Amino acid sequence: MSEKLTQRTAWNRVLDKLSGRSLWMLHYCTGCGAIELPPTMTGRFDMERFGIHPMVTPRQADILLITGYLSVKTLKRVILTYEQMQSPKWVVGFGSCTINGGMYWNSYATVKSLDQYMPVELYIAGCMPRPEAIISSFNELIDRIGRGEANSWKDYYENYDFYRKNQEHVFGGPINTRTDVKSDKETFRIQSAGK
Amino acid sequence: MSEVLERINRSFDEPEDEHDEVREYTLFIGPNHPGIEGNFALKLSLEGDTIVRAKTDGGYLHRGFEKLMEERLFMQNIAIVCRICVPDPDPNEENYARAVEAIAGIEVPERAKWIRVLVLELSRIASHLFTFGGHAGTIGLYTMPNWSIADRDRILDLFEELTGGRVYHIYNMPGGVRRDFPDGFERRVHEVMDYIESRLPDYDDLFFNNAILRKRAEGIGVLTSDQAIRWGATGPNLRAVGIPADLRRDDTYEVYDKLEFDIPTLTGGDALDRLLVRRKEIEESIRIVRQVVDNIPSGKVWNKQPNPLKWRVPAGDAYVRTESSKGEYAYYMVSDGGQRPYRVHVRGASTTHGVHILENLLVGTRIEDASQVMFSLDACPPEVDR
Amino acid sequence: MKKWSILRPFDSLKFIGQKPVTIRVPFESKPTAERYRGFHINDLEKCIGCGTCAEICDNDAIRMVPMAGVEKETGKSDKRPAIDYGRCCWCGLCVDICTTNSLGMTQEYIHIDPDVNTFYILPDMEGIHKTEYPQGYTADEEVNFLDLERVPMKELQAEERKDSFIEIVKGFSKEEAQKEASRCVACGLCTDTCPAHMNIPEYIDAVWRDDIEEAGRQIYKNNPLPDVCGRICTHNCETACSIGNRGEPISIRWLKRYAMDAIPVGDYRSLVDQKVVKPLGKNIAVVGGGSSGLSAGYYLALMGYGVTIYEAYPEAGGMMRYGIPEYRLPYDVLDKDIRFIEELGVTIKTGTRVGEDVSLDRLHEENDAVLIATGFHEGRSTRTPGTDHENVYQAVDLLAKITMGEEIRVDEKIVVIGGGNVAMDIARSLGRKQMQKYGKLDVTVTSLESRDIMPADEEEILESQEEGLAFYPGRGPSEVRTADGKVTGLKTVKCTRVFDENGRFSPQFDESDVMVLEGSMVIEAIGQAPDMAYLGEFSEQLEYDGRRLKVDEYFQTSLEWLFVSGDIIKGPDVINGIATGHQAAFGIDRYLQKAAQDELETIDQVMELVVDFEERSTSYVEKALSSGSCGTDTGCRRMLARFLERKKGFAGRIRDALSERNLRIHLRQELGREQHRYFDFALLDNLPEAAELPDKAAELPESAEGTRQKGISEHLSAGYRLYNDLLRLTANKELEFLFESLRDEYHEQLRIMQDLLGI
Amino acid sequence: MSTVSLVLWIIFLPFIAYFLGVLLLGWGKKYTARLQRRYGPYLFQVFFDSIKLLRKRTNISHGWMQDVSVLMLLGGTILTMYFVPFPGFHFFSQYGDFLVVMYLILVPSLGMALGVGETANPNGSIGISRALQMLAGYDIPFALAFIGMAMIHGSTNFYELILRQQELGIAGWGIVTNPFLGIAALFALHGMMGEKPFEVVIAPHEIATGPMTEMGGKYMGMMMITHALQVVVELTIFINLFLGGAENWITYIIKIFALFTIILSVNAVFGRFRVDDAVRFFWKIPLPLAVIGVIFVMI
Amino acid sequence: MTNEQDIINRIEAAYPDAVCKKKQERRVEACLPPDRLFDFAGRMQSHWNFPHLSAISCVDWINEGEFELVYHFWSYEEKILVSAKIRIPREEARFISITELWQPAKFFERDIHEMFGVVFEGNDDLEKYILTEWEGPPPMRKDFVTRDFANRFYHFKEYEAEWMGPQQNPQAADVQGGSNE
Repeated sequence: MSEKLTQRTAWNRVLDKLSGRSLWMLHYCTGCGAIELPPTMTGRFDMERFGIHPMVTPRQADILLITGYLSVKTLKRVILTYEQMQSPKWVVGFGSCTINGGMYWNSYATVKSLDQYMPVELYIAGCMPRPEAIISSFNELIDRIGRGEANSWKDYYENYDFYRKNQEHVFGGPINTRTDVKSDKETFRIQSAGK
Repeated sequence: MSEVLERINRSFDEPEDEHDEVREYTLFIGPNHPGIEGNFALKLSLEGDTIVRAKTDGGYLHRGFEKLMEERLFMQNIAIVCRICVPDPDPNEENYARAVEAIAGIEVPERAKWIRVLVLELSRIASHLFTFGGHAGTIGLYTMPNWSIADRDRILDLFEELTGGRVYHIYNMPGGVRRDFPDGFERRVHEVMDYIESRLPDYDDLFFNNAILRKRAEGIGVLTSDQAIRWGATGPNLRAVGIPADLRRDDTYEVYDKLEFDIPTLTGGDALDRLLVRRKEIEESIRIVRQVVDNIPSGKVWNKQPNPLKWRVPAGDAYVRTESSKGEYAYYMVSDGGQRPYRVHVRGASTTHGVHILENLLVGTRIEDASQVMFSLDACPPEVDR
Repeated sequence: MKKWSILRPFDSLKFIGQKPVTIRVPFESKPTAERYRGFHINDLEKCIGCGTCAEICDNDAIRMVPMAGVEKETGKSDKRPAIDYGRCCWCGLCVDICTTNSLGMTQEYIHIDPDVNTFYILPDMEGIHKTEYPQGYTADEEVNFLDLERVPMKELQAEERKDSFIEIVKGFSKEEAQKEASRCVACGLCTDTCPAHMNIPEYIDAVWRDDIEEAGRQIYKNNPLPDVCGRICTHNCETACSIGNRGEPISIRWLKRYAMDAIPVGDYRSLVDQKVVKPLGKNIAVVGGGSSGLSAGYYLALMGYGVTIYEAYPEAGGMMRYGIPEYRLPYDVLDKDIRFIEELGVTIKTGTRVGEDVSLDRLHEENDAVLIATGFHEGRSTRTPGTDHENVYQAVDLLAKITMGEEIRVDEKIVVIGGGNVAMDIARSLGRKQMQKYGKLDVTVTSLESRDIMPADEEEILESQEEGLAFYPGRGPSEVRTADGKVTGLKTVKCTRVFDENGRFSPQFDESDVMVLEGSMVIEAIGQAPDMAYLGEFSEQLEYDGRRLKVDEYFQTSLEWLFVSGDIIKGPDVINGIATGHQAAFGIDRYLQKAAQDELETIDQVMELVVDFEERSTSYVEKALSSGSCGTDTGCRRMLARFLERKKGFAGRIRDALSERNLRIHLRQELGREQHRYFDFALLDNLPEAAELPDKAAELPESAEGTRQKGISEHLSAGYRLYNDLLRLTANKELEFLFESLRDEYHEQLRIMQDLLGI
Repeated sequence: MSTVSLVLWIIFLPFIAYFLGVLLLGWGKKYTARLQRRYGPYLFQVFFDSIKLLRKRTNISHGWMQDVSVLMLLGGTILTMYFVPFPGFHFFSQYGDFLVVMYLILVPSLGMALGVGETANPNGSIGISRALQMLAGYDIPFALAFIGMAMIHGSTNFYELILRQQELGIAGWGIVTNPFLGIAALFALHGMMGEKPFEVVIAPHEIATGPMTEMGGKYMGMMMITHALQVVVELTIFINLFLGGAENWITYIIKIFALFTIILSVNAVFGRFRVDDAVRFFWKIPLPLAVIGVIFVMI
Repeated sequence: MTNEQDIINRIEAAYPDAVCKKKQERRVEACLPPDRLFDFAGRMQSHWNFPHLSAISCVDWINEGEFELVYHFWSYEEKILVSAKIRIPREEARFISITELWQPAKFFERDIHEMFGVVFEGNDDLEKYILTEWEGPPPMRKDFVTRDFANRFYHFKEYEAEWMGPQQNPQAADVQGGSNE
């Protein structure tokens, strides 16, 4: 990991910094944490100050916010959406529910650990996290991108079988997402994050 | 994001649409779509730009609350009920607390009742401001959400101060409320109310009197008074067709019978009138909040209840209803005399608005107004999904 | 509202020049509310690890974890709450219910990390990031989830009671008991503190549920003298009670008393689930019929040994009968307990003094093991000049005589030396005698210890004062004054200290401060000593540890057939007697059976046993159904059919649950807990037998229909007990839930069965 | 104009225009944010966005047509730009009149339509059909404004138009000499730029950004660049026609920012029309205005 | 305005087999035999001026082997809520739909069908709505234990926090991979 860091050229470093200044988040309210997104986006906290802007289609988005619990039904849509996003892409888990099930730990309808289904870049503590915490998490993400450390997305290409197995376990059968992750890995020559 | 959904639905849900040969085509709106309130989806059959059939698709936010509540102690449930409706959580807490009180015959201190009214009304204002933002967003007026949601935050600040939580207050509980006012809280409530009131003319200028809104919202999603009753509309949606029904009056609870307020009605029944009814309700809520803060009696805020770990509620059942910002919010609770509720049925205000009424109103409207209709009904998916 | 217009929206342009409302996080911030519910902090010093927070947590976010550097002590466990921020919902219920107010919340709320492990924390006062944040949500006095006030106990007033030996405490009514029981948070700290490790939370819970039978069952698990303990136990548990940190502790003793009083004597047998299962043909002699001897006898009898208790006094009960006055412990209550023990097959030979009537040597020869459980019956003398006078008495002697109904001398003025419970007992007893004889009361109590360190129970002292006894604490006796051969009083001097710096007994007196307490009778009640003359020649073969006999953890002496328990080992009090008796019984069994009672250490064993039981049970029920065990009873058959349907998944559920890693870890930790040394694993051992019992019954002829149905009900009750025990064993919510549901299933069928049988 | 400077202009004009476009859009975001009582993003936000989009590692393509369409977008816009006079650069505009511009300006839209057609997303298709409807709305008033201006000055050549206007100072500006045409064209410009209330093509709440729905990564990056250029081109055309062109870069920048701010102000306080309302609006107000303007000229 | 007792009298007069009582202010409960419900509902709507169907609740009384359906009717004028309760057997539960009378009942019945498995005859839309990805039993039935299901089906975190040290995480080798499946 650290070797890879040192391999970044100065040019790449600059570009990484610049890229970090523009993050588009997918405007997908997967759970109740989404209620704190409007205040974060709008006048009171104004996350656009950091170049973060909601985007409506996954093709254009860089960040996928999992705003809390994920019901199985939503998870299916989230996976499709995630696979449609263009790499590099980052998943931010909001609050307790994404970590260990949160208050829905005994619910039959929600999945408990987000990182079983897709690589997560950051988690934010809270139920739900306040706008201040959300903005801090974005700043943290921007820093990590600037430092070239935000590479969790590569994990999806690398350990695709693991994620797919867990996904299929939850759905009770194979799913067809129409995104060929494995060939994408070849086509775009995505190397492992070194994990 | 329609393509996503299209794929999903092709691959999982149903075979190809059988109406291909006619001039209809299907468009999926949501669940990932800014024009949808929350995580919810619409399957629309379109002819040109006009919707000929609409199906809602919910369940994305299903957590099985009713089941979870059956497995938790009576007191533990106060922490989870508020999650059922995210923008307007307090009616849930109110309903839950009142249902337990009704079954167990618990008395609530007078002061707590007043505080509950305060919380409910503040929550109503916050929720309406949120809806204004959403509605303005659907017609592309992004300045309005920036204003109204930032102003809503002032109310959340009040909540934070009173309850310790911004969005989820976990404040109402059987027997009263959890904490008394902090010092100087009354003054700050007045300040915030003054502020919100001073902002209303600005909203009028920008939004409610905006020519584009009038142009777009008038005549959209018209609900006649007959339909409204037949389809089970409640709350502001019912008042927008001219029926002055309000549970705060009709099925009065807490201390609403001691407060002065009007029930604003309009007669158009279209998206605009639904919006304007909410706009007027804010004024009434501000009036109520001021009365509460000025007249609140002193005293304790919670009547002691047994140790929550060893608390049985006698067998019985109760149907309690609260006028939430979205309409009639009801809980049907059954206790079998155990430590946990035997059954809680949550009747969210949006179960009628968000499914049946929405499906019917969408027919005949055009694709660009679909999300406006949804926002004007203020349908809140988590209430439907639970 | 104004009319709409095209131009109106342009009014909004005025905001361009205004300062935005944005709070520029992270460059500026809005102060958080004072009662904001942020991350938890926990004062680890104040925290007692009661686990109430984990109980109330609706998300299972709080787990009690053993913490390095924290030792178990009275009223404190070695565990502290760890919080999983992958579960927590920041509701603050844990703060509101905290029994010590140690748990709080700060105003800190930002924690962002890619590593999930940082979301599992053990909160301390420094906060999650070791940075200073103001305190947020804290417990509130007004809104307090805990019930801090006791339900008052009804007692006889001083005037009514001081002339009679009628029991003072009246006991709880059902409503009172349930209300008192509902205060309990089931933390289990009391169990750890109780010498007998009684299942206190369990029986309190049963009292609260109004399931008196279950309460009795739980109580009898670790205490064969519950009626006695319900009255005169020293209740260490109440000292440890976590509610006591902020309010008054639960009246555990009175609740026990309530539960036992509510059960009719005849029902004891049906309550106690530990039945005599395997007569072993081995005999054990117990010397001494006090609490310890009876306790040991009880457990040994349950294990299938023949037990004979040798009691020197005319009736069994030891100090409980001959030391404690009737107004505290009525004799019929004691008899109730003893009779039940006798019912179980324990022989009590009263009036047989070992060493005189029968020698220890002979006991050794006739029995496989001998337990000596003699108590402290010799009163100690103060050795003050004049104590050899005939009107100077030993308290224990007088108390015994009162019990035996012998006539004793009662003077008009009496002085009692001593500040312990025995002194109170004799003083109050004599006071009552005086009232009966003279109609007035004049007893003076003097003790070396000053009022604040008097060893007697606080309530005893208060009650004595109410009854009109005069107290002169902090004085040492220096001479018994006599005139004309009659005692006239006791000369006392002021005692300046009782213990030295090391806590050793070393009184010092101020000889100048003299006071003569008048009285024609002086009672010494400063302590008792054992009389172990019966040891005879064995006393030389035994090894000693100071004054006491040297024993191992099972109370085995250096003579391997000889065990010791009771006051002479630990105490002296009743509950220690019971506990040591139980433990000694355990030791005797171990000695005689060697590895028979091996502790089940691994979870797999438990799992195997349970699953095995389930499988046998299922096949049994199937068989019972097909072989017509129910005979012509359709109700029975329907019950069995339904039960069979329901229990199909049981084995699988158990297996699934126990293959969950989390749950395994939980159960493993629970099994390792010390108190489970007392857990009766014999039950698990006997499960297979229990499963077969009804089989045997099914072979009985057609006419014995009732018997065969009894077999089924026996089987069901075995299942019920199994899960009940497992339920008790675990402190994990999920497992509890599982075991509880299975237990309830058996219980319900059992009820139906019993209804059918008309039990 | 020397060959060297011509080559330099040709090379650097797109960069200059891009820089200007980024600034304009950044200013737009800041300005709107202020109105919304917040601070808004970095001034160079659009630049960062482009960088990020172009650095995307994966790129989902729906076929070669999508690639071509993006090139058509960018190429068409740059080509249009060469035919629009900028201060100090009017080489091509001396030869090609604004009929060429009118033609070229359709190329990007066409490219867009082709590319979106390839992605087969219904939202995209709806967006494109809306774009074409909008075209029918604003193009006629705009063309009429063109024609009217040409009639006034007797030339269809941009450069000459500018020179004519500049001769008379402010009094010679198209918007002063023929306010009907000027206002009609301003509306048309508003529609052309797709700002609210004429935002129907993108309309995130209705059709999820329409044509851009399936455009991600590098495609989106190219579109961002194109958008920045288009803003400059469209505003410059209007300045040239009605605001006396640009004498030098200073007045040009003042004019372009002022013009853009007017458009932004409207954008910020209005929602969007429905597509039919928008077209109807164009036919109700700008079109009659333009016709009156032309008639006025003819008289 | 009528009071609760009037309503009760009215119901009891029309339905002698109904058991009515006033629960609290503005709440009346009427226990009916199942076959009278449709008739009752119709009368509530058309004759007695109860135009609003507030909700239909279902309660699973597993020990009695019955489902209880509770229909809540509200009158805007009387300002009284009548809860009509009927019980149907739990096995293969079927009941008649009231969608003919009340359109909002469509969703309530659909929901009950989904959550409890009660079939409503006459409701043409009993498709799954919420639980489209769910294949298990109707989850609101009492014999479905969500905690057990979640424990078995989903993956939970096993933390290895720094402060835990080795002793609190002892069984790493013991039960490897036990919970992943």
